[in-house]
Amino acid sequence: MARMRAFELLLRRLMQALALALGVGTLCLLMMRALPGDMALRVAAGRYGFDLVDNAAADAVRAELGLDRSFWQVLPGWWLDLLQLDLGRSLVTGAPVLEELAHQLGATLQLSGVALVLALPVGLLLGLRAGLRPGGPVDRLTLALAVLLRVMPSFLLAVLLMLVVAVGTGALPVAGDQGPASLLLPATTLAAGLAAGLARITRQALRGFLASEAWEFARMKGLTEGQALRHHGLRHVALPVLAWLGVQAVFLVEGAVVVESLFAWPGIGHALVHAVFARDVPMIQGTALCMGMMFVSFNLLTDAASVAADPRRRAPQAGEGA
Amino acid sequence: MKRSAGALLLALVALFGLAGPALIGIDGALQDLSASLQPPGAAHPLGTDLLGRSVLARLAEATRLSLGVALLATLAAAVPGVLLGLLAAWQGGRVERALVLLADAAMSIPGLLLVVLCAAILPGRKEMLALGLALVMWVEHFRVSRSVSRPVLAGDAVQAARLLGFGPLHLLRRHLLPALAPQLGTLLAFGVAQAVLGLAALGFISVGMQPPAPELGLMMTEALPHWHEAPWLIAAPVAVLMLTVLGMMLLLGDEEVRA
Amino acid sequence: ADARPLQIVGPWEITGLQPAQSGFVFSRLQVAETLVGADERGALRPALAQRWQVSADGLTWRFELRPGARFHDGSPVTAAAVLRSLQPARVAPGLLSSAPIVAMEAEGDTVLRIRLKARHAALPALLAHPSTLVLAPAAFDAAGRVQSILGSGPYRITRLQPPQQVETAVFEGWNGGPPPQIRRVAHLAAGRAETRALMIESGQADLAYGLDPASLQRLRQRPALRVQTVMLPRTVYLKLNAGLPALADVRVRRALSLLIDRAGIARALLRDPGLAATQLLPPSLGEWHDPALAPLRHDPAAAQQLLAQAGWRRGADGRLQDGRGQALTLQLRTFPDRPELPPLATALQAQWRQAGIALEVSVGNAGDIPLGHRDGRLQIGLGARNYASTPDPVGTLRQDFGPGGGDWGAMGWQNADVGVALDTLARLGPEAPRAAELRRRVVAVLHDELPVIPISWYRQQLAVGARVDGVILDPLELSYRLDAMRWRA
Amino acid sequence: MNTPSHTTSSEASGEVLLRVEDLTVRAGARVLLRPLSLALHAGEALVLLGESGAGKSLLAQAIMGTLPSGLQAGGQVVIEGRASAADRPAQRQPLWGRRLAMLPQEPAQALDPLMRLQPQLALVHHHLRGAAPAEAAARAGAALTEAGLGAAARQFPWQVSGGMAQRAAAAIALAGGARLLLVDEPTKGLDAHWRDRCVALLQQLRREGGAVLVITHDLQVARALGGRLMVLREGECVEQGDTARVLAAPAHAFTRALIAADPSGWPDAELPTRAPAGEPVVRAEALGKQFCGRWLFDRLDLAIGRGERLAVQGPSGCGKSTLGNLLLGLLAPDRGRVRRAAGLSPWALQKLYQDPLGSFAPTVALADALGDVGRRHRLDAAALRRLLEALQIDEGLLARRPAQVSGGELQRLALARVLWTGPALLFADEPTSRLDPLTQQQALALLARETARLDFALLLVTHDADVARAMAPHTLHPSAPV
Ligand SMILES: Nc1ncnc2c1ncn2[C@@H]1O[C@H](COP(=O)(O)OP(=O)(O)OP(=O)(O)O)[C@@H](O)[C@H]1O
Ligand SMILES: Nc1ncnc2c1ncn2[C@@H]1O[C@H](COP(=O)(O)OP(=O)(O)OP(=O)(O)O)[C@@H](O)[C@H]1O
Ligand SMILES: [Mg+2]
Ligand SMILES: [Mg+2]
Repeated sequence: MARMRAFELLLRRLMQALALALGVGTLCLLMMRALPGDMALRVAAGRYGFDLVDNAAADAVRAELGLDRSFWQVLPGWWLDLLQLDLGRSLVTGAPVLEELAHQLGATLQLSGVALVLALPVGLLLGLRAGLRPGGPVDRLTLALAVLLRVMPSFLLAVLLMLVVAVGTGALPVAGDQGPASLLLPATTLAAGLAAGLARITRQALRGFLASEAWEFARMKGLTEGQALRHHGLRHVALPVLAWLGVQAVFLVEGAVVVESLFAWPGIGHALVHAVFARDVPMIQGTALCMGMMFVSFNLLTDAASVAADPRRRAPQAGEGA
Repeated sequence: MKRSAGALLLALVALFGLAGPALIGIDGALQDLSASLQPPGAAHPLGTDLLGRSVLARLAEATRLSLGVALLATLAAAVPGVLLGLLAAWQGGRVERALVLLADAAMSIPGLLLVVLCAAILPGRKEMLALGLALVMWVEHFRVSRSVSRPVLAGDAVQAARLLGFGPLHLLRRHLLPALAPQLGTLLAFGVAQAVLGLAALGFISVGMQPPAPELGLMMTEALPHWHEAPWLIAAPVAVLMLTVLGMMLLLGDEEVRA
Repeated sequence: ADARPLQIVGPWEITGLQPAQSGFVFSRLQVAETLVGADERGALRPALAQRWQVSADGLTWRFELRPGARFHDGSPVTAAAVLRSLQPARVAPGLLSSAPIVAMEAEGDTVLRIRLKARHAALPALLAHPSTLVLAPAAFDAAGRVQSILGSGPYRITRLQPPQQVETAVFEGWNGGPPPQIRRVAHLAAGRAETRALMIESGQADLAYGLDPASLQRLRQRPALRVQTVMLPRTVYLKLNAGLPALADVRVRRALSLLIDRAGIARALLRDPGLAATQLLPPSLGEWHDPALAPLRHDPAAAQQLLAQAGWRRGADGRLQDGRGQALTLQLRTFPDRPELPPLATALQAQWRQAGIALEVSVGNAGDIPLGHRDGRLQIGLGARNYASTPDPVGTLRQDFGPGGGDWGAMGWQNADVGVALDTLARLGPEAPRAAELRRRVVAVLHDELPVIPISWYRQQLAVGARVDGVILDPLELSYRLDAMRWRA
Repeated sequence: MNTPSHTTSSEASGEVLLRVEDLTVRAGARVLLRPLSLALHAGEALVLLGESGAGKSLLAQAIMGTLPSGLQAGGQVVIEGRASAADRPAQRQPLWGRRLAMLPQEPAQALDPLMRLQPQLALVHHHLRGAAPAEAAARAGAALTEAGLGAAARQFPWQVSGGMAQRAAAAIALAGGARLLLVDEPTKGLDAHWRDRCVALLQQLRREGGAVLVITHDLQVARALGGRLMVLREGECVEQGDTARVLAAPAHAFTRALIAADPSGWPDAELPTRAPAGEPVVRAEALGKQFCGRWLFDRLDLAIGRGERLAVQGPSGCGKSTLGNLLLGLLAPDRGRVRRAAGLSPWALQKLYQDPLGSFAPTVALADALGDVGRRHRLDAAALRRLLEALQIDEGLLARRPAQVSGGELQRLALARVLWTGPALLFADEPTSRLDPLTQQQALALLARETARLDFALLLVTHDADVARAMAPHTLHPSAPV
């Protein structure tokens, strides 16, 4: 029975994902068509750079890609292709979108994955520490750091890291992809803002719980602060933190734009910016789909985690049997 | 104590942005190519930028412009975000699922694209930029407020209030917003920072405001190539933004849920 | 010293494998060759073609391939293979599209014949352009798309990761010259100049191209690094819509030019006073630069006079107005691909504002300027033009200033003399009789009538790390000359 | 100087587990608890009796070191020989659970809503008693079964009844093995069976060498515990001595009044003088409700009309609160249905919550909370003032938040809030559980008066048979179907 429900849930999610894919892709197409400027010229500029873009090149592009077809002529074909898992070819590079995405998505996932791994423990620990001792040195430090890191543009942080770590010590490469060590600086840049936010959100969530009688009673029954935190506090902290974290995947990927271009990291954010400028519709659709699926699944994960942490959400509705 | 410090900081920033341009009396667009990248000194308290413009004057104008747009964007994201989050938590079921789907969809559309589109609808309008940013940022408020309000809505206090005949507005003001306040303060403060930096990123890819409009984020971006020879160029806008965010966090951030 | 490959970092990304897209990267890395090459002064040199001749009527060209040349997959370089590679270049923006080609044929295995409708002396120069790179037949897929870069140059690709990374190693089968000493090369495209500067500073890169003026100043103080620069045949200029009533008047165009403080811009923005343009074409274009021309000046007073003569007077609010009280308001489009363009636009805005001219700047996409040219909505475009995308600038100039103007050249401006002169030069080539005079004539008219207003010239800036020697900067940016570089002892 | 006359009392033989010297509690300049000294020996019980709002809970909290922020403690607290200043609560924290334990007044709020009951208890066995996880779980299960919560062990706190939560919290508080136990109204809302079990538990702790400080309003509990008694009023101890002696021969007028107000002495409720007119306010038809497959009741028929008063009684966890919630439409029945009289306004049915603290918005000052109600229904402020006066609530309290007044004060405020709105049916779930007999009598008298005056139906849940008898002519005993 439970398995049936899980299956049903999964199916519903899948249907949702499909609807989302169609909707978002269509919207992308519509948006790109709605934007002012000449699409062929944009594509040509994206392909050949500003030195070679001119109307002749644009005409050739238009003819090659059939850009004079209307939105309604293009849409059904795109839908059909999507259903066959064919995302088309990039208007700029000419390579299959799926191939490009596989490559870029991998790079971005690596980057944001490492960033997440760096940010989670640091942010959580600092946040818990700050929440336990409000007004204490850690609290003040995290406040200052959070504000600083959140307002400091990531390119500045990136340059500072490059200068201090890469140029200063020579221990890590400045940019490019030269093995795992190359990931460290860009991931740290990304992680900094995330950890800063996480620390503050965690702190606030913990403050909320510490003010409750449940916390007081947990302590009164004899648990030490650490034990009470581990067994009782973490779940309460987890709920708002998970809700917040679910959204941060977006910022990890989109925030990666700047980081990726500074560190010459071939990720999806970087590709997206270029695609938007070049009106590379299939790439945009592909990236949007990819990101969409990523966010949805990340959301699903955080949602599942918060359902696991919050029994009130699992409670059978009144009247339901066992 | 903390709150008044926060309010003071914000007041200072607001004063700087609103009255600053008049008080400083220098036109931020006035160039002097022979005085490019001057360090801070008597004539220019914060030095000059690459085109020899007074950084102080530009900073004051940028403060007004950027923070104005950022605040607008943050509010435009927070108000519907929070309300929809509460609605989802309140209604549950179909409504909640639909709203979650909407949020997922909003997140799936690359934010950049949304902003670019908004900016393209009415080019050069600040409000459209704010709208675009808001379309990206509301999801965060939606999710956090949905999660925080769920247990509150399930509690006896809300049940009692509904029995007593109170409507959604009362619940919002007396029950939900106070519970949300601590998280919301942080979110709003971060939101403003994010909007300013987002604006900068947009300006950087030339979707944002056009020159010579002074803008905090753009000032940072423009100053990046000169990080080693004129660090004050970056430090000045970062400092203004920092004071703003710090002020907001101190003012909004630390309310205890219970006595 | 060859344990680590030579690391190059530059701003250029590989946006696609078609030669028209990123052929220049593979040309610079000497992975693929064009039929014709060029030396530092722009003189044509044999490359994949060891020699070429034109028939007496100037309509048939024969290019004789280097014997024994092989592609990196081992297949021989045949005329048929070259033909296949050149076909796409006949479609815009491939440069061959600008030549009056009737047919291209293989004459046996080693000779390529090109027949023309009309004389076109610049043909060999076109064949030096990276959009005419020659790739092996196996590089194309069934649909004619390039799938891999199989060239015939001294280096072959070992790893290709668009858009940022290329790695190459020496191709032992190359017979175009002595084998290069640098055995392995890695190329990274890093979009931001700051990254490139820090890479060379940290020693991660050996060659950093495309450095910004600010970083350069810092790098110059590093004893281990050397900075090399070369003036490029590239000019930053304003494209004016002379079809607009206000800009149709040459006095207004001259006044606008007089209002520009080029020296100030060059000093503050470009950090190089020598870059202030005194005329459209920079000295690096050799014979096309006329030192005798009176340099462009900064003279606001003279500008005011000219404007007054043209009927523009200052109103009560300090704005320039015509007789009917209409203010002089102009719109300028530019794009950020060249980082100095937006600040330059801002500087212009301020300088013209002092004369009462309101300039509205919009920073957008490079494609917006050709678009504005096509639909006639462009008023002013700020761009940078490479006048020697082939060694001989006549092709580009003819595109820009020929009849009807060009996407990146004149708009609403005509001059029959210039058109005829450029046609003649294109037909007959630089060696034609009276060529020098024709060139002087063209340059003088452009200088006088200002269909485009030059602002500054360009310099390629390169920082060289401690490990390498023998670095040559190619002003045409066709090659990094890797084969000439050596590791330092 | 303190006068430790009590140390000479009969049972003062064992070591001193708790000594309190000149303990005071202030809120700024306002003194909430005047200097008070006491000592508690092993094997002793100290019963705190007193007026609602007298400072009993604050005394216990001050000893424990859990005073809410904004209150300042003075004096000294010595626990098993370890002395600490009252205003340095951190020094007593290491003793929590192991040597010093407390059952707070609002156990429903104290349990962690995200964790099942058994693990909440097992944690104590694991971390304080050193039992291995499996062993700790087993012991926790046994202890819960002992407290009649065997079936609820795997339930979450919000799935159990008020009385069950209280029993669970008590089990947890006791689990650490502390010899000194402070309990705040441990028997409120419990039926006689569980009340006696609770008393027996406390007595057992005494026999094992522990000492208990019990705050209670229930004279029967006080009698059963014996030991010493302290009567508090307005932050002061008005009388103390041997429990049996004081209860038999109270010296102070307040104590006498308190004892006289015990519900056992109240007259029976007079039968309604007229038959209920018109259709009943709510009518339940063949009502059935089950949780997790266990039926609380089934085929229950019930009608209650204006002016009617019905008491609901039954053991803790039998479904009293659930029945009320069904009638009010707050829960959906599994069988049968509930009909409301036509034409009732949506807020005609009101409820007094078993846990008053949970039913107020935590951050809103009471004056605002009440003001909102007045504005919402355009009520007369004077009427509220009269209600508060009758309930002996000082208006000065209203400036505070719900958690900043005593349990009994808040309960009376909740009563005033619903009575002010003039409901058609009031479901009062243990409405006076936190009140001393005297205040309780006044509150119930007011309730009865208002029922008659406003002619509304009263559904009164109470564990106290005397109260039920005095308040309602009829009593309902919901019970599980067999
Ligand atoms: N946080 C607080 N701030 C100010 N006053 C408070 C606070 N908490 C309690 N009080 C006041 O202190 C007095 C004593 O409160 P306490 O909770 O000790 O009463 P109590 O004797 O336990 O009464 P009850 O039997 O009703 O629980 C009350 O008048 C109450 O209003
Ligand atoms: N949401 C729920 N999920 C599961 N079981 C529940 C839920 N709510 C109540 N119960 C169960 O229903 C039974 C009756 O609860 P109810 O609160 O009605 O008891 P009660 O008679 O009011 O007891 P008390 O006198 O202790 O308050 C309890 O055994 C409780 O565990
Ligand atoms: Mg109390
Ligand atoms: Mg109950």
